[in-house]
Amino acid sequence: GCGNKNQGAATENGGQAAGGGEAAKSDVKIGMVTDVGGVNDKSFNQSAWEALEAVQTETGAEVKYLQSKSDQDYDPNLNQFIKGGYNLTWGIGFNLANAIEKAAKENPNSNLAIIDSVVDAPNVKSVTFAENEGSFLVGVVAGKMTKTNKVGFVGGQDSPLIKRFEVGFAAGVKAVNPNAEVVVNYTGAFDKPDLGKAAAATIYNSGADIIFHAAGGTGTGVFNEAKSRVKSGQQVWVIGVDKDQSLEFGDDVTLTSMVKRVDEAVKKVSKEVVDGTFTPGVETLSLKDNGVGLPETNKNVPQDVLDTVEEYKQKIIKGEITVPAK
Amino acid sequence: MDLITLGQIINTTLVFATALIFASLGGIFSERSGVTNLGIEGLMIFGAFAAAIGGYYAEDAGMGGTAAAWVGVLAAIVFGVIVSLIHAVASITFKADQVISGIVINFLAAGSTLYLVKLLFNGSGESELIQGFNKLNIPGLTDIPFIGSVFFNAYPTTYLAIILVIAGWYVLYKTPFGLRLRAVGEHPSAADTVGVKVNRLRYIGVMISGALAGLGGATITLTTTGTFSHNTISGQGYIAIAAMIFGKWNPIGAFGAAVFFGFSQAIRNYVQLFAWSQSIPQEIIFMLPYLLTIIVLVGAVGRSSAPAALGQPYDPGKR
Amino acid sequence: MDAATPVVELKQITKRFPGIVANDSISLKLHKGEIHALLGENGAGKSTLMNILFGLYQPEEGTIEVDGKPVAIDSPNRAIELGIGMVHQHFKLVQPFTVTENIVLGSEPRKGVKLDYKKAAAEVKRLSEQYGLQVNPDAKIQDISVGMQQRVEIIKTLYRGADILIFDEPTAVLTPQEINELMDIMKRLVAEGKSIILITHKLKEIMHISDTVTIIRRGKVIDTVKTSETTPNELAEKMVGRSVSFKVDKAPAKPGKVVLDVKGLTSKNKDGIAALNGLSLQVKAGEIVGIAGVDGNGQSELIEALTGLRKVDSGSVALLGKDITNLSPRHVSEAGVSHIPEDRHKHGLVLDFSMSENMVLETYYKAPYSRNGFLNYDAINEQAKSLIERFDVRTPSIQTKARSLSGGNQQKAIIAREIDKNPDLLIAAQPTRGLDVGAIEFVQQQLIAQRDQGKAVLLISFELDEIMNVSDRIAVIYEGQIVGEVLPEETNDQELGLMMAGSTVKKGAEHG
Amino acid sequence: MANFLKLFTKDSFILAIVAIIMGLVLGALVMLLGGYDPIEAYGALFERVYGDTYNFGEAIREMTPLILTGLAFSFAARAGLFNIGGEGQFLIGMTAASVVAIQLKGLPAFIHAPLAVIAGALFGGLWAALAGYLKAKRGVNEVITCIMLNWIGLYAANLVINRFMLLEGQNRSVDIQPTASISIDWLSQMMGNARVHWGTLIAVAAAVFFYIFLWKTKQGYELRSVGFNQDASRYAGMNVDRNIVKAMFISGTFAGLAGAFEVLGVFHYQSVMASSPGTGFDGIAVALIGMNNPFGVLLGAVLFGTLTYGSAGMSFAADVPPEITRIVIGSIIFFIAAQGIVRWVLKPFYSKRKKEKVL
Ligand SMILES: Nc1ncnc2c1ncn2[C@@H]1O[C@H](COP(=O)(O)OP(=O)(O)OP(=O)(O)O)[C@@H](O)[C@H]1O
Ligand SMILES: Nc1ncnc2c1ncn2[C@@H]1O[C@H](COP(=O)(O)OP(=O)(O)OP(=O)(O)O)[C@@H](O)[C@H]1O
Ligand SMILES: [Mg+2]
Ligand SMILES: [Mg+2]
Repeated sequence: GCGNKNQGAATENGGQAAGGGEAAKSDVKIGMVTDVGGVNDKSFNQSAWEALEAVQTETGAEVKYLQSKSDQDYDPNLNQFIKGGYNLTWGIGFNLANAIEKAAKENPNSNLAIIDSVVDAPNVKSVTFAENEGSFLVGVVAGKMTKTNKVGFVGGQDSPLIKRFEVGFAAGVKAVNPNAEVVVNYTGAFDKPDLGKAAAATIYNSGADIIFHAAGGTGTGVFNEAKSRVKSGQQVWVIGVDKDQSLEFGDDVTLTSMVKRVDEAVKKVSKEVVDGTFTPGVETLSLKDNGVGLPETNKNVPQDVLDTVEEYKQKIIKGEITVPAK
Repeated sequence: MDLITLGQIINTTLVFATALIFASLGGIFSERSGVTNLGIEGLMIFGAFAAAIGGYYAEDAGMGGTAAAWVGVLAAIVFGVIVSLIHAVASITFKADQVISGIVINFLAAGSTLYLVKLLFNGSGESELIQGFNKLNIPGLTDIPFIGSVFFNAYPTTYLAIILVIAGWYVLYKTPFGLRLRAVGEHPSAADTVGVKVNRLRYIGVMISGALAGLGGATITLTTTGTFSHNTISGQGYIAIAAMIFGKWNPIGAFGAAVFFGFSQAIRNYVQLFAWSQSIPQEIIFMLPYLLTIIVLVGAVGRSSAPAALGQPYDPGKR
Repeated sequence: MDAATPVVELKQITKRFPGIVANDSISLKLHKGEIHALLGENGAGKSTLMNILFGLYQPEEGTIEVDGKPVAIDSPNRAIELGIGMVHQHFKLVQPFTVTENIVLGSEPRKGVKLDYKKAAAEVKRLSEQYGLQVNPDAKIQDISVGMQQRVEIIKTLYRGADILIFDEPTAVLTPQEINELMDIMKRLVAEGKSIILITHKLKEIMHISDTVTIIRRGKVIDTVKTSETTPNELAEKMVGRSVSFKVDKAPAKPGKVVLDVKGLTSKNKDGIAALNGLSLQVKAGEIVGIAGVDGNGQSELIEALTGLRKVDSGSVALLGKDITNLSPRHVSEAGVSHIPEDRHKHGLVLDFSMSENMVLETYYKAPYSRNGFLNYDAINEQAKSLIERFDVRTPSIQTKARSLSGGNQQKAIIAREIDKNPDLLIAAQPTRGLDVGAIEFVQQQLIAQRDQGKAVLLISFELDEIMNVSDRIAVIYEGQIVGEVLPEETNDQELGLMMAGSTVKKGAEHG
Repeated sequence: MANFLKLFTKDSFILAIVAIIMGLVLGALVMLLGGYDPIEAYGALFERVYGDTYNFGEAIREMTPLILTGLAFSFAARAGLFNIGGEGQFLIGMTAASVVAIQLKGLPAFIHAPLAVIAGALFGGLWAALAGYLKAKRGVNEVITCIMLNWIGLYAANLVINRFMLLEGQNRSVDIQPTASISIDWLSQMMGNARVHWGTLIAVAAAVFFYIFLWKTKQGYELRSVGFNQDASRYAGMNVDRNIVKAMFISGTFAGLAGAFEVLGVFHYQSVMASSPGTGFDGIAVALIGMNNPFGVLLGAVLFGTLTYGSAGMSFAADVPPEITRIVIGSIIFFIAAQGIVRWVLKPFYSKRKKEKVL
């Protein structure tokens, strides 16, 4: 269908809450600066933006985003919101940490928030996730369900954040299947599906049947490789990341996903601003807070495996198991 | 490295190389006619875009996955040809600097495809996922040990690419059209004085390059990403140009070079399967394909032989 | 059509280029079986007129009739249809293609969609035998001699069924042997009923082969005469507008000390074949030594080795007793060697530089043109002005790009630059190629003047006349060696020709 | 200067202006087709760039590397070389500057900062010279080597950061020593914390250097000569190979500076990058707009910088996708390159005015 330009950057006539409904009017303005991924990255930028749109529908707050074309854009983009009198400005992704820190110092009276990184400033809310814990759980699924005793991990850029996914996943696999082998492949990029595809092909070729990816858009290539193999009769799976990726890539290849509730976090903090209860500081969302974990429905995972997952989940929450993070 | 792994690497290689094969073959047709084409990247972007859109609307209209993918291929070819005409008009008719007008294509591609995607998909910077192609087994052939799994379990585009390389070589070197095209790229006024229409052939060369580069872009959408976004094509066009030069403007050579690039990419992934690779910095492994290329180039003897009139607009009156 | 109707008649052709009337109401008749020579100074408009006849340019005024019927020749294709073929001054051959491919290009025999190469090669062979034009159909153009390339050009026109052949300065790049062969070929062509228009600057050739001569000066026809009723002197006078002396005036040489001393020079080509094969040669102060030889016997390699452009494998080059073997071109130049290169466009000038920049191409880095690393444009312009004046280089201004000058003037500029360096040794390679008699006279006088000032001059030329007239001593080069030395007054074309073909070896007295 | 003015003939200047107008008009048409208001959009674009000091400062920050990568491309082009490797040279220059700025400690600012700048220039130059060397000595086409070196440069930069200078738990290097900063703090404060730095001045100086070097020095004469005709240059005694390497080196120096300034003046640290930032490629566009003339490059960078920096304002205030500016830039380059088209458009005007003069 052909376009309605207003969907891209939400509405600018703040009063009219999109989506109709009996939303309360609010004159709060919330801005969001994406990293280079943009709001259609099928990953955290998208989750965050969808959350903000939901906030708009529910509260009538005006929301808007600016996509960064490069690292240099973070500063002016944040400033566009700050100087425009926005009540809260989100920086989505750890890449924005330094820009948020700089902006926070220069504008002590503005509220800022960041996902996936900790910025130490009195006017910044930092939201991070215990990705290692969630990844542990999908590792349990993989360890239980692999038929070849070999599973794979495809990472984007090799960074401490992505390492948390890898390490947690490997720990989960080993916990339930000590004999299973985990092969790891970093593609070096979050936006190169072709590299993801080649990495997946190599891993599947080496005998693995399940791949967990934490590679953003690069993961699209992983799904595509799996799909083409499934079509030609091979039984392989992909474990998605950030969102329930079965919704996008279908149930024939998506085993489950390591969901990171960026949307919940964004919603929660944004609403705090609308309600006037915003408190700066660091918040780490873990299994306990339902900040990470499996999606609600998992068609492809048998109940007994889900039960094991639940078992481990409780152990982690109780602190009986500490999931490594690096 | 055992035989099976080698076979698998070759298989992966071919998947990787397919788009490069198309695009570098396209480059050859343009440059053999004497028109530099740095717009390959942009033409690939347009092709990838058209394939995503074409495939999407075909699926929307109820076509099955593969049929819709072929619609995407067709759309990419048509789009590639249309866009290549911008380059042709500027550089052939208006005698603009060919390098510049190629780069213009890249700029227009980067801007307008994303702009259109946003218009068509409600502001989203990425098109909707489509089915694309699946790997094809050729009954009988696929069962041949080793060879079968290496060469006869591939995407239709890969088969098409190999066919086109052979066809391209045949056309260039065995047909009157090829002779004329190459003559126009080497010595346009010689061609002109024997009644060969220089500019018309150059138009054809550029349009073929548009079609093939578009096809290369479509390959990536239809076999790798399933969608189009700003980074669906990111540098493959330039690699294809490198492959063309590396292959000395010859279809077979460019095919070899494209496969080489694909191979070094495959190696880069393959290496990571081994535990010892953990002790090598990742970045070194990432560099591998590019380093290998330079090393091979330096080792390769002989200067590369570009068409003699490459880059020069044809002006019959010039002394 | 009666016999008196010309096969081609040009009527009142006028063609203008920005700032110049290249053809000013030119009329010309070509009869069947005739060789019609076109004569004129550089830039007189000969090529322009022929390009019009061949459909490359459109005239502003005038008409063309072929076999008595007016025709509009709007493209080479049309010209070819009308049976007109042209052998251009600069060959229109695709270097990496084979002889056959070049010949059939544009009208290829086919088998289905395929080019029928076998049939094409057979046709080439047939034509080459019919007209006695020896070529190897499968050789690549880049691998064959210039003379051979020209035969390919001729076969190209014959293949297209041309009855009217235009030759634009066909002999400028040929060796004497090749010229003789070409003359025979032309005679044969005329005997077969073809008609020929021949452009050449060489009056000897015109006298030898043409039936009629049309003389053009500054775009206008001066006269059309029967060859049998004129003399070279008359022709030259009509062409230049003054009398030209053909005997090069020069006093006997007074050779002094040895300036250039080459001993046992050996240098291999890429493919390992010795291009120079133990070549030895001396040139003394105050003499002009001419190198005679068939193209491809090491002339170019010798020049390159002398000027530092090529590394030699063994042997030595000494200048005034100082060893300059394998020095860089810059150092050779600084040691006192000047070089007028064979190819003025490719090697002699930077065509996109202004004339003034070109005049200091080898001296820009020296004072006063350059001080502390900075160019001194005042000094450069000064120098350019003075050279242009002294050597009568016709250019609109010193800021004009070299590209826009005529060949003759480009050559004069190079000669000016090289002579002004005041070298001990002046190497002149084909210095008069493509120039008109007036310009040739000028260039040759300059060489002699250098000699008279006590410089050593090494002249490499395929023009036997030039070698005979200008040199004080002639060295014959054959297969990378000097195979003999003779004095011009003691030899003749026949003897030289034999030596150049390598059949007789006659050593000069002063040589070992 | 007379010479330089001649480089900018009145005719080519008019053509460039008309090309720019035509590009903007074409962009407006595309906006209309998409249902946007071009007047509002362009208004927002220029408002963003020239509306307040902060954004103006940031726009200048955006233009600075473009000037330098534009000069890099142009310089090589003047010597007949196609330096498509600005991207890699930019990154290597950046990395070298980072190493010096981070690892050397205890130096006074007036030594440390210049040292870091020089390191950036030097390594950018060497990276490019590598391509030049391979061309001169081995005949390897510089286009391929440059493309490959872009990728290698990216990973080499990441390698250095990851191995030696990583900020624990982050995807970037530790901060540079304050002594290596080239930010202009007082001006930055005056401009609402816009990241202005001395590199801008150096970039302008580089354009002047470019002009003087190429047209006023003997080495520049050699480079131009080699650029036009290698054979004749060799015959005239110039060392062609050395000039190729030299031209690439100087060209890379410009790109290296651009990278160095990003670290020393803008970010004060270096990120680990997943893909190269594109400044080198944008520089090619800038060079083309500027017709490979150093002062044209300055103007080209201003135009390019204005359009790209302003595009965010356009999408913010008028909801126009920022990609439109790429279309505009592409069209401007197109019209500048295909002057025939512009002339053709202008023909009615020209022939009316100049009818007698032309004929
Ligand atoms: N394409 C062109 N554009 C502008 N001027 C031209 C062009 N071609 C030729 N001229 C000019 O027209 C005049 C005639 O040139 P032409 O080539 O016909 O001379 P020519 O008699 O063949 O000389 P030569 O003996 O040197 O070959 C010269 O002044 C030349 O500079
Ligand atoms: N071995 C050589 N072979 C060829 N050319 C050479 C050689 N050495 C120097 N040249 C050339 O000679 C010229 C003068 O070189 P020289 O080093 O003496 O002066 P220069 O101009 O000051 O050089 P630079 O600026 O590099 O110091 C330069 O154009 C150089 O390219
Ligand atoms: Mg002529
Ligand atoms: Mg020096």
